[in-house]
Amino acid sequence: MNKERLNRLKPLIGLLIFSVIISIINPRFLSIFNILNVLRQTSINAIIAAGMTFVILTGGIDLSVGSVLAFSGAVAAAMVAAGQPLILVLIVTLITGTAMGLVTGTIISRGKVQAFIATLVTMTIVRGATLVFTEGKPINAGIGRASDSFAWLGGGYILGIPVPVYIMAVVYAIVWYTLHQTRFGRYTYALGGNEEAARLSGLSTKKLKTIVYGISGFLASLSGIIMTSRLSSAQPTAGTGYELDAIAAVVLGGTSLAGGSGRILGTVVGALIIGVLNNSLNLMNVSSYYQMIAKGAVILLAVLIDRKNK
Amino acid sequence: MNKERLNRLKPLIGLLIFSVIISIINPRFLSIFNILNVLRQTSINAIIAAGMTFVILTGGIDLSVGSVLAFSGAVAAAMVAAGQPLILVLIVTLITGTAMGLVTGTIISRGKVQAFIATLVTMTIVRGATLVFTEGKPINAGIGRASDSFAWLGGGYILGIPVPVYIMAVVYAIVWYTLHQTRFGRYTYALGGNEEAARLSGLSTKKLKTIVYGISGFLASLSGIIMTSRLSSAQPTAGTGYELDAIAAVVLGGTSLAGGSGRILGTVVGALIIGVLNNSLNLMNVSSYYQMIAKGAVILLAVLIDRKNK
Amino acid sequence: NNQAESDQVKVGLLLSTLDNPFFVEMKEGVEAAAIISGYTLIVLDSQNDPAKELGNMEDLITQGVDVILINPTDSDAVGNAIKMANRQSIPVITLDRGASEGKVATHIASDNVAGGYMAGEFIIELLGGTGKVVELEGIAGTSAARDRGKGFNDAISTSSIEVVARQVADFDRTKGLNVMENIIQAQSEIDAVFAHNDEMALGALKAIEGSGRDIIVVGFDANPDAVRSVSEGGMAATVAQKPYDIGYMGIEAAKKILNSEMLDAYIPVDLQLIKQ
Amino acid sequence: MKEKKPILQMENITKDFPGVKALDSVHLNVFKGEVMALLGENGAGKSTLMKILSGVYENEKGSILLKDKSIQITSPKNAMDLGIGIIHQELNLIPGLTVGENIFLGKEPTNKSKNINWNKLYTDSDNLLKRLGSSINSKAPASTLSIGDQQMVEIAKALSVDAEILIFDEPTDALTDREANNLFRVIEELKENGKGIVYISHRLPEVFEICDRVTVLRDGQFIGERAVSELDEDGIIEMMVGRKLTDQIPFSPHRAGEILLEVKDFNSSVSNNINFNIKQGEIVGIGGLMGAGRTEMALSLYGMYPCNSGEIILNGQSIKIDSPQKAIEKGIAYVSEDRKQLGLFLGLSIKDNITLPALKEFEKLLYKIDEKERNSSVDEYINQISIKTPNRDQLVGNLSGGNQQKIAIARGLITKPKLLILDEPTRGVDVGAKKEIYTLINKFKDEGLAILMISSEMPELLGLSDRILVMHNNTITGELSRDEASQESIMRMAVGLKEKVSE
Ligand SMILES: Nc1ncnc2c1ncn2[C@@H]1O[C@H](COP(=O)(O)OP(=O)(O)OP(=O)(O)O)[C@@H](O)[C@H]1O
Ligand SMILES: Nc1ncnc2c1ncn2[C@@H]1O[C@H](COP(=O)(O)OP(=O)(O)OP(=O)(O)O)[C@@H](O)[C@H]1O
Ligand SMILES: O[C@@H]1[C@H](O)[C@H](O)CO[C@H]1O
Ligand SMILES: [Mg+2]
Ligand SMILES: [Mg+2]
Repeated sequence: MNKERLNRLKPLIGLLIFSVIISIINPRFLSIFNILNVLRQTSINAIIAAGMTFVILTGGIDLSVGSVLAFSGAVAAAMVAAGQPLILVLIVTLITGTAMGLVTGTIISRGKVQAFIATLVTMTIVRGATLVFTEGKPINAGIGRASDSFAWLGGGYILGIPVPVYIMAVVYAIVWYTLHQTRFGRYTYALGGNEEAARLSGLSTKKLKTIVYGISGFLASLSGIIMTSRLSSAQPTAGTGYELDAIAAVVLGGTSLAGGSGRILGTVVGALIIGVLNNSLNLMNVSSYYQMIAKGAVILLAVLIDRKNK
Repeated sequence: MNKERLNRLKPLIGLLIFSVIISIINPRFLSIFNILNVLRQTSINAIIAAGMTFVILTGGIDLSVGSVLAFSGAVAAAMVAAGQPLILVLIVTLITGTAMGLVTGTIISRGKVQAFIATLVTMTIVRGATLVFTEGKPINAGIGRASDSFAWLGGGYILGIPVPVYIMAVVYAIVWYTLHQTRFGRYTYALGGNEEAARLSGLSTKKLKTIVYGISGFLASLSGIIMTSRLSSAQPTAGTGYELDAIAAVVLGGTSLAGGSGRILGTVVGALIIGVLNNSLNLMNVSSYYQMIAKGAVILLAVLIDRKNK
Repeated sequence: NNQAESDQVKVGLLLSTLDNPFFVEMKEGVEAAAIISGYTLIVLDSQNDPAKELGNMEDLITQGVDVILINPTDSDAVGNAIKMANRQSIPVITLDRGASEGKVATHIASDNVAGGYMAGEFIIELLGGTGKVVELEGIAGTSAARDRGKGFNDAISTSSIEVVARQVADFDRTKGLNVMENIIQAQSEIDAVFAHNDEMALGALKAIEGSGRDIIVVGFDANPDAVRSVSEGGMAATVAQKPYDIGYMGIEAAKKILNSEMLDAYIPVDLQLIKQ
Repeated sequence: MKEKKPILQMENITKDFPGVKALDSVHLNVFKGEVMALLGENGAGKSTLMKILSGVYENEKGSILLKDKSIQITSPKNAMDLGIGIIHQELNLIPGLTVGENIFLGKEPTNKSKNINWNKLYTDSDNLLKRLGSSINSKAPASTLSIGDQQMVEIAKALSVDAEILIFDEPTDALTDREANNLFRVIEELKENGKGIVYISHRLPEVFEICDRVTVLRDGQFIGERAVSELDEDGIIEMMVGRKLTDQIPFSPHRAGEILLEVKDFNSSVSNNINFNIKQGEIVGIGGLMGAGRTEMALSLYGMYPCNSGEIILNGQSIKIDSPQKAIEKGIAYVSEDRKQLGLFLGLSIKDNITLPALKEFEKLLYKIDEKERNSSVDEYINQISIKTPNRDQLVGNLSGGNQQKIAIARGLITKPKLLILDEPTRGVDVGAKKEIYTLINKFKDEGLAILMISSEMPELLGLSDRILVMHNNTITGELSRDEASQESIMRMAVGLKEKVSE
């Protein structure tokens, strides 16, 4: 039991040790301002990764999150620019993202297509749709009567802490509750543990699977809103490659890609590790070529240490 | 048995029907010139996908192929430009690619890191290494005493047929033989079918796994040579995203991402489907945004039909 | 009908990418001019991949085009694609980026090195020849990033301005924002930022606004968002490249070729520093 | 016999798992030309000991002597090279390969050019299977085999190496008597050829049929080694459980009530023309040979295979069951024979495994699951059916096979079904636990539960059932009352002799 608890804390301990090393190299790292920076920068990946955790726990994967983020951002920006009220913008955008996820989920669950392929396909199609929708150009979200309140979502502060950090915290609280305190959470683990047995135990596995991708779509579009709000502009290429960062966060947090085992709080630590890594490599002014190498090496090291002690 | 044979032929039948439709829409499609084009365009993806088939048959995945392709291309170009003889260029480059694959394989088999993560890491690290090696600039392979013979590998013809098409044919012949006539091939299937059972049957599963990634690295670097030769130049960003095309080819060819079942000849058909798709969308003058959508939709359709009849 | 089709001039346009507004504008310039001239236009997107570019070239040749306008993914890598068109005697015009090999009828572009130099000189002027700057670089390995970086660094090497941080932000606004935020943490003193394009510049501007510091931002491209920002006093300046004009002039040059008129080997498109 | 020297000796073998001492200084001897039975309750450590011997676990404490020479066994391959062959308790075939390829995996016959000699591979496979009296096609993909057939292939696989020492870990677990007898014939041959054999089983009559000596383990401890001739069944049980057990298969004379479920002319893709009924408080046994389609029928009723025609009537009402979810809703529960693939979540805790289908019952405000209630419910089952585990949060994958089986049954019961379908309910369960499960089955019967019990174990089938249905070729070929039923009458129907047995 004690050993297991230690195992659970390993990503967190890793993050702390890593942070200490960095703050010795560069004391600025520990400034309040920088810590808030890291948290805000991490929030987008962390929110996507929360949805990805659901998907991966069921043994699936979602490569389409980056495209859904971009499409949602474009929808939000276009609506803001068209002068729609904030609440409508949020509702429509989040429904759009969720619907995209549900469609992907249906392809996987009813069409029996492997998640990797199904989401690869939706990644491509949704990216194409985003380019068609935006005509390949950014959409300015800095005009329209809701533009100020919209901008606050990504750029505002409450008590000196950035709004996206609150959003991230709320998302994780809800996700944690869902995974660990509700029936749906248990079903998610069961589905990933043994799909056939889950079906024989009377779970509607298809519905569950579909919903899980819906959640991922919802959170990807929430991230799209935050990102678009921060930039006051929706980029057609936004989110490209984000799926990989999200997957890395989930795995660094100790969730197995095979499904059925993992922890949501690990994921937020995983996202923070990646965020701290990006931030510190920038602070240390490491050239971008070497940044890639360093980032890869740190992730590998973390995963290897994690494996070793198991 | 008959039904199974039909199932095996399905990708091929799909390809043929598809080709007929396209040639009705645009008769230019069937010109010898265009067919040779498609074959040559397909060869790079097809060769990568051959290696990917091994990896996927064992239940793994290799996201690093694009980076290995780029690094190998850079090594080859630098050696050609430095005036090295062709044979040395080839040997060193192929060994480099194979070694990279073997390292990745070792991380997976000995380090017990999931293939997705391990190859994601090597994808990043090797891309970084390529940028460091090339200093972010293309390397010209059009100078040096071997430059002409080097250029022939990607751009030459034998009896009117492009050299890369021969290389692709030889690769597939050897891979087919290995998979279906040798013990190594059977072990590849066994490993993917049930790793624990393979181990209990006395197979050295770790060694097998490592080798499989070595093969993938070898073939990725062979593709890197062909590409660099065709362009007479090595690009630091070459091959970005190629892993997805290769995986799509393997899956379209009927190999399961779960490992243990599939056919190498399906893979070449899968690669051709993608090649024909790219070519025909261009010939039909479909705008590039809609090409993404169309490509995604066709792949989805193909996979859905494949699932349906099983 | 058939007659009309074979009469119509077919122009092929190969673009390095279409997911960047710069090239979308270039395409729109080509399209506008093609409509006026009554040309059929075939547009293909190389998605920043020279191998795809080569395949696209083959597909264009299969279509039997009369002229090819190409915006190369990379000046070196495009050589064999151009030679391929040369073998079929199809005239080739390069846009925005040149080709180091192959026969090209003309090259229409603004000079990226000169643009980078222009930005450098502007910053020297504003800072009075001394200060600390940050350079946000474009996608590693692209010629635009290389050339602009070269021009800029050549310019400031004549002054006592020092580059205190140089980071890649991939021509991307979000990355520009994040990277700049981090740099601001590391550097207590920054006077100016030069970004290889406006997307990154606009991202950096967001970061600077958030930090409350006073830093000059200079971008590249003069895209609509950036021009607006300059006019509102956000960004200090942007180097205008006029991609629409580049595209439009491409078709005009093609028309001359088809009429067997003489063309200069290089048709420069003015760069212009847009400032308040 | 006493002074005979063992060819293999395992001495002081100790093995720890996190939280469990699986083996504590255990001994085992294997003699040339003899069968050593290795007995003990579920979780006693039998499989663990054999995994050490076959190289699955390495570097454990203790020593192994092969023909008086101390050896280190470092890997499965190494064990094979040393002449040790094993059939593991859990089936381990590779679904994508053919039967023949599975049998010769890792030791394929090759021809001069190092290619696989396919002809030899398949002829040799056919011969091995024939020797076992099996008619499996060696070119069929392993994925199409039933559990029993898979077990036969595993046996063939172990026989394909000419091992000096052969280990059988519950080989008859999934076999019916006919296949089991074929296996025993082969084991006799092996004995005559001077092989040393270790035989693990929970079916005690088999021990008297083929074994020469027994070694008994209890809780990872070595209890003793005896000659079979010195012992009787009760003696063995006493060594195993440390106390006397009586009345192994208790029958409850409880009188059945109203008809609960009636199946009329039911057809699905895997079952033909099924007709039967079952009453409340009744145990209906289903007998048949391997591959008779019993599992398929059960799964059809459970909604896994769609009903093509016919009717299911529950409590007088015609119902439609198109998914397991629906079946559970209607009060039907099914406990699978294939616990690894279809039954359990090996990576989840005991608690989750048991409560999964009934989670809704524990839901409180804001969909929160009441963990206290859930814990006490789980603990009740752990006590009631004696699941041997350190705690309810233990991963099911870490439990012994028998304990896993009990978890599967507990899960079937937690939905409080009206009809419980048990498919080989005591597969791999030890004598003590078997008795507990029987008692439990009877208890539920007394409470009015209808129980449909598929079983390949004759004593179990004959001992517990009120009535017995016999299947052959995916249909029911006959019905026997408790009084009519006997091993012979069941076998006759099972091979398809459809005759009226009774008068
Ligand atoms: N991988 C493992 N991790 C943790 N505990 C284990 C593991 N494998 C077995 N055990 C524990 O070791 C003990 C012995 O298990 P083993 O499988 O050897 O029992 P067995 O005698 O073969 O039982 P059965 O008759 O049920 O097959 C059990 O308590 C089991 O829970
Ligand atoms: N996945 C499958 N694909 C093809 N055939 C199968 C499959 N599973 C089972 N079968 C076949 O269906 C028939 C019935 O299977 P099964 O052996 O499970 O029946 P059973 O009467 O339940 O036997 P058991 O005594 O093993 O429970 C067998 O002939 C078997 O080979
Ligand atoms: O000139 C263009 C634009 O500046 C773009 O932003 C990046 O690519 C360059 O080639
Ligand atoms: Mg056991
Ligand atoms: Mg059965």
